[in-house]
Amino acid sequence: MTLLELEDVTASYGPVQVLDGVSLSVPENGAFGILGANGAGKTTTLRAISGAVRTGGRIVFDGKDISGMRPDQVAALGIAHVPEGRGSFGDLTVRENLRVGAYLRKDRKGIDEDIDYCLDLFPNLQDRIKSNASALSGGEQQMLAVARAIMSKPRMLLLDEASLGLAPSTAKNVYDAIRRLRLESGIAMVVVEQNANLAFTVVDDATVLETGRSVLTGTSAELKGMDEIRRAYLGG
Amino acid sequence: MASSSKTSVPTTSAPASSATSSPASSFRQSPWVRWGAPLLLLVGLAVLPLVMTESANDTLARIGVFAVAVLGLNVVMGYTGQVSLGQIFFLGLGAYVTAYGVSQEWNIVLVFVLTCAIPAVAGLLVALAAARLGGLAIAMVTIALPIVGVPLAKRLSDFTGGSQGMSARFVAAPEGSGLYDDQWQLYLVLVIGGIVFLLTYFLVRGKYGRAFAIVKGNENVASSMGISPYRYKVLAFTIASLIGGVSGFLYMVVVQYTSPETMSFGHSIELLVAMVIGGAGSIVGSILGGVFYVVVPDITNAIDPSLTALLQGALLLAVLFVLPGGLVSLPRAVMRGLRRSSAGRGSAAPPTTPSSTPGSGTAAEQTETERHGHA
Amino acid sequence: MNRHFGSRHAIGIAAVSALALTLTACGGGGDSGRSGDAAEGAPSPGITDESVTLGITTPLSGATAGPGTCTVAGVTAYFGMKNAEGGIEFGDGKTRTVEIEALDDTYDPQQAAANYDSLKGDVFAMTAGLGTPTNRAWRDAAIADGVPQALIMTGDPIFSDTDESPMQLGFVPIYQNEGEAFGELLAGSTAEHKVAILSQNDDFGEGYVEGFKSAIEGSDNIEIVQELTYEATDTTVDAQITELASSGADVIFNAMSVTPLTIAALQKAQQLNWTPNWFLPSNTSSPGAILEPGGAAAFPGVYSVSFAKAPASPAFAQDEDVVEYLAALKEYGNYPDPPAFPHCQWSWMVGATLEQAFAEMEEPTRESFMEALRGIEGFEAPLMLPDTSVTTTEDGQPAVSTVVVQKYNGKGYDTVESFE
Amino acid sequence: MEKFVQLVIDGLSTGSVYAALALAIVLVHSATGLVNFAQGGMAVLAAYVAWVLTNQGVPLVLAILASIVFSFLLGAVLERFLMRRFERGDPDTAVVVTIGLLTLITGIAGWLWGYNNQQFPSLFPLDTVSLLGVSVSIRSIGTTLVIVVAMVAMQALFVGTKLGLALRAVAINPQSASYSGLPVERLLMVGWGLAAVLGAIAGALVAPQLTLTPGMLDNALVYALAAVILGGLTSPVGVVIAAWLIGVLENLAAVYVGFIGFDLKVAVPFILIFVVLIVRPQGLFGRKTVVRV
Repeated sequence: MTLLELEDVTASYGPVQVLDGVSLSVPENGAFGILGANGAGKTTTLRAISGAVRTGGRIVFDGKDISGMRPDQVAALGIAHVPEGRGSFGDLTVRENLRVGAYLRKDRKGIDEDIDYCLDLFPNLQDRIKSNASALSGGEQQMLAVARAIMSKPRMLLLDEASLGLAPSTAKNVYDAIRRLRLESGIAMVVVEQNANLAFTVVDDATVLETGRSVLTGTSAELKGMDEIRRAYLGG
Repeated sequence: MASSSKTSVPTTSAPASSATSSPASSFRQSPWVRWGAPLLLLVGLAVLPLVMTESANDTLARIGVFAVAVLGLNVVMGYTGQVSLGQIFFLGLGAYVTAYGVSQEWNIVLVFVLTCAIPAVAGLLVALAAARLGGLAIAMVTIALPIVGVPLAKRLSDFTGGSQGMSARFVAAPEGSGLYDDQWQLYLVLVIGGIVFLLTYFLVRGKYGRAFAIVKGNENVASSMGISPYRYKVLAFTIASLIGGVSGFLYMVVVQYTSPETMSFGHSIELLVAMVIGGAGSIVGSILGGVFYVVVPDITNAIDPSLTALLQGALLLAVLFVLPGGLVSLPRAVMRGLRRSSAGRGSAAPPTTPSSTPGSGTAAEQTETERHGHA
Repeated sequence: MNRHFGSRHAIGIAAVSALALTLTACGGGGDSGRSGDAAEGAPSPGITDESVTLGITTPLSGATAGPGTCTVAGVTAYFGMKNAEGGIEFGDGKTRTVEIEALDDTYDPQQAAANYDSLKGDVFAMTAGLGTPTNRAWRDAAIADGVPQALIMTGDPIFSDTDESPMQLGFVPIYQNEGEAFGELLAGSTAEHKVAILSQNDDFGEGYVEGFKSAIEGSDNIEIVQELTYEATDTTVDAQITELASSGADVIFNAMSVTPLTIAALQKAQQLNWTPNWFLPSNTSSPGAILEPGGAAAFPGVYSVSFAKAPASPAFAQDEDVVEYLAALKEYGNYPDPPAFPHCQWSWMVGATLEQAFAEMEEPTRESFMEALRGIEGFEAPLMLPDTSVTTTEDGQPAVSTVVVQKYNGKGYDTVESFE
Repeated sequence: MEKFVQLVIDGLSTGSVYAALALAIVLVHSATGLVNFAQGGMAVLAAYVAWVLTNQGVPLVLAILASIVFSFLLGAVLERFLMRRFERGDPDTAVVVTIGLLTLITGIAGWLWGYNNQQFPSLFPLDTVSLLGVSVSIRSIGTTLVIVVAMVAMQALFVGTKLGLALRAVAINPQSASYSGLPVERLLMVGWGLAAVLGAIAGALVAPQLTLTPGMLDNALVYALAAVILGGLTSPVGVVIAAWLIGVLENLAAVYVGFIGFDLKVAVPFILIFVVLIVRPQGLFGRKTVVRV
């Protein structure tokens, strides 16, 4: 059962065309990777799904056409976006950040339980629960961003460059937690990564974007086996 | 300003590589145009004072005064990103130094040098302390300059003439020049102001300008590149103060009178408005800002003197609403409008999410610049 | 980062459009002849056989817009009324209507000078504008251009000095006169007095204090116990009043020109149970706008100096001058409410005084006008109080230099001869 | 000693005037990340609305309530139709827009109601009570109490409620907030509306003392801004305390520090700001923000 489907999606900033017909589909409980160089349109694809850029083409989530919706409306349908650069609320504490993540929910008890779950998933945040987000390290901010997204109890997570600017060991920690989250919750994911090695630890299928269009799509195993992928994205 | 970089980068990044340049830019590269256009401008400016009416000369001279003041503000704010609400103080200081020097019958060249030096030193001292702060804090320290400057000027009445102010008529046209006073004054403004603009143009294009831009963009990045944000903030503030002092000299050339009212807080705010309306971080924008500062009160007075505040506010909002990048972005906005209307092609698919990007065009481009908490 | 210099032609376009803007903005001024090329005896600019145009630059917006608006309203109302009656008869036998061109200078000297520059080619004379720095800014230029700067609203003495200011004449009493008048009254008192001074930190306040001090010099019964200042931009003078109250003074000489601060000062003193005799200048002593809200009846005596009838005072409610004036203000002055500032009255008197000068002016020239303006003696302008008059023949004095001291009676003012 | 206490009390009362305006500035800053120079102008407009209603015979309290409703709508409308265009652009431009708004509003007030000083009826009587041996007017006490209530309410809103949290989140990072499902545009309108409401209360409180004119709050604006910076931009309690501090220290410096005097006392808050910011860049009570690359 397909949860998210993009059909020939286009987008542009002013006169500059950024997406030139991207198509992909993610099944329920699936995880899909988007690989590609800087400026290939990876981030814009996620922004297109969230409704943060104007788009052409069709975006269908759970059988419903969501193109044209505002980001908050998209979020209300159950898509949580972890933006590039983490998007933390610097002047809010860690706990407040998590509460903002749960803005759409009304079940107080469930919220408290999920905060506990997040702190279990990211034990580093436990000690910093009263700190301002801006006082966290880069890795902790990334964990907070993922945790904030979880707090909305989404059906799908959009994860943008979660390893960017992190030390390799920290990045691995983050991805370990994401994998655990996927196993335990079954949330579907679209993962944008430059570091394909990390992405492949989580995703089942992936596509490679070049200048705004998909040039290659396949399963993780297929892609990992390809020479050009290995050279360009796997550092070997 | 994020929008502007996208469209104009190609023209600036490779001015030398004429091989790839478009016909339009090769037209600009032709030596006739390269040298002819500025020369024509120069000749135009040299002739203009002789043919215009007295009141037009006078208005142009006042535009020159405030264009220089706005230019100074641009150095510290438009180019270096430090909010200064005190620029008018340096204009006032320069005007007082000039008035005092003239009243003591000092040599006018010495007076001019002092008019540059004293505000620059004052600016340096303020900056040494204030540049440690950032963001709104530096704005508040600079706000204090006009606020404290006005009562200070009254208290130092031995030098300033107190609240009655000082007159200095020292710029009568020289005997035998055959010029009227207004023509001579305008020439002085054009020459001195022109030199200041030229020097600033080279400054902001050169390595200092690049450093200013990096400091403006991100101080942490600047530090990591070995550029001391503190040093460059102090430098920018000092230069801005010096230019402010020069504008004060020109103020005395044109207005020939100064009083504490000259440096009141309201005028400092008006300079800031003029800078943004003209176009922040732009040499041409500084001139347009000067035009706005001087011409708008005249226009609103001509429409209805009892409604000047209402009309000025409405005009300001209207200009920024249409041109958030300031008047200097008008040609670009027009070009964009033309391109959009002529090319109704479907490259950009029909906008299907109008609500997520309010305000159409510019806002759409600016979605890239996210606001972060004040650092 | 050099993006703004990308296109050279942009600079050119901008410069040209800037010039175009400028020229259109100035185009209205027409061919303003350069100063000094008028031939002898030929009519000056701004006057024809049918009409004469007067210029005003005054604050019409910003902090001083209240009194500034009044300086235009009064004189506009006066000549509006006269024009409706057919115009004014000039000394050269012609009857002319009088047009007013007023511009807003927001109390900015630079803008005032600019306004003068744009008006000087079109107007016969400048008049009635409010403010010391704003009038000083173009005083020299007016002298050089030979443009009269007549009957302006500033108590700065320089405008009444014929040598220094040949083309100028102030209208209202110089500040020193007003301070002096009260000082003389106090010096004549039989009792001992301790005086506290609170003055505005500018030439207005200084002038008042100077005049007051010169009048009490040598009087044994007067002692100044404390002297403080405030800024016109202050939001409160509570601290000053508190400090002065502790000085134990029984008289406060309060040279204040800001309406809300004057009210607040009166209220604060009452809260502190300090009820001295109070002196207020002519421009902040309106019974309706200041003394009543300030609760001035609580003080043993509130004194002011004046030369104009206060329209809000019940004593003058039926006065012919006042009735005519208020009606004209409403009809021709665009000022529907009774004004809170005396400047409206003064500006009305400026109109009447100008009419006197016009009647004596034998040639339609600025020189002839200045001569006529300086020849008025003992003219009792409408709205003037008994014992005051317009006299322009005395060098060093403005058109109105006589004031009477008045005491608040709970509703309006009574003229007083001695301090009790 | 009595004089000293009286000066302190006077300073608190003056500080409350600055605090009223400063709170509104903090509210709009917390909710939109913008310093709104037009805040005072909007408050004056609200006061005029109340004044016009009282002249029509409407009881004062009802007139003020009506002006509060008017202000909420005004704030929301201004955000929706004017400020929204600038909210994601250059912050300097947005600030200049608020300056233009201030000029426009002042001009409109002058056009509609002239520049005469108008008497605005006071909610509290002008009678005085004796406190610690010095006299304090009931009006001052009332004003101060209302400010304190407003301050506590605001603090509670920001720290204790979901709406307050959402407003702050939107101000800090609107993009991220919308990804979390926050209706950013509606929240910005609400933020402006609430700030205008606070401004309306401030206007009604200080109008009796300053007398109603189009530029009534222009001079207070600079002090309010100083209090906002000194208090730390994000803390309602901080800015109120800062405003009081400014009012009191100004008075004391003018009276007890000879060379400052009443003419240069305006320098005191700025020297204070400077010293405080060197030591604590986040202001007296602001939360610490550490920036990492």
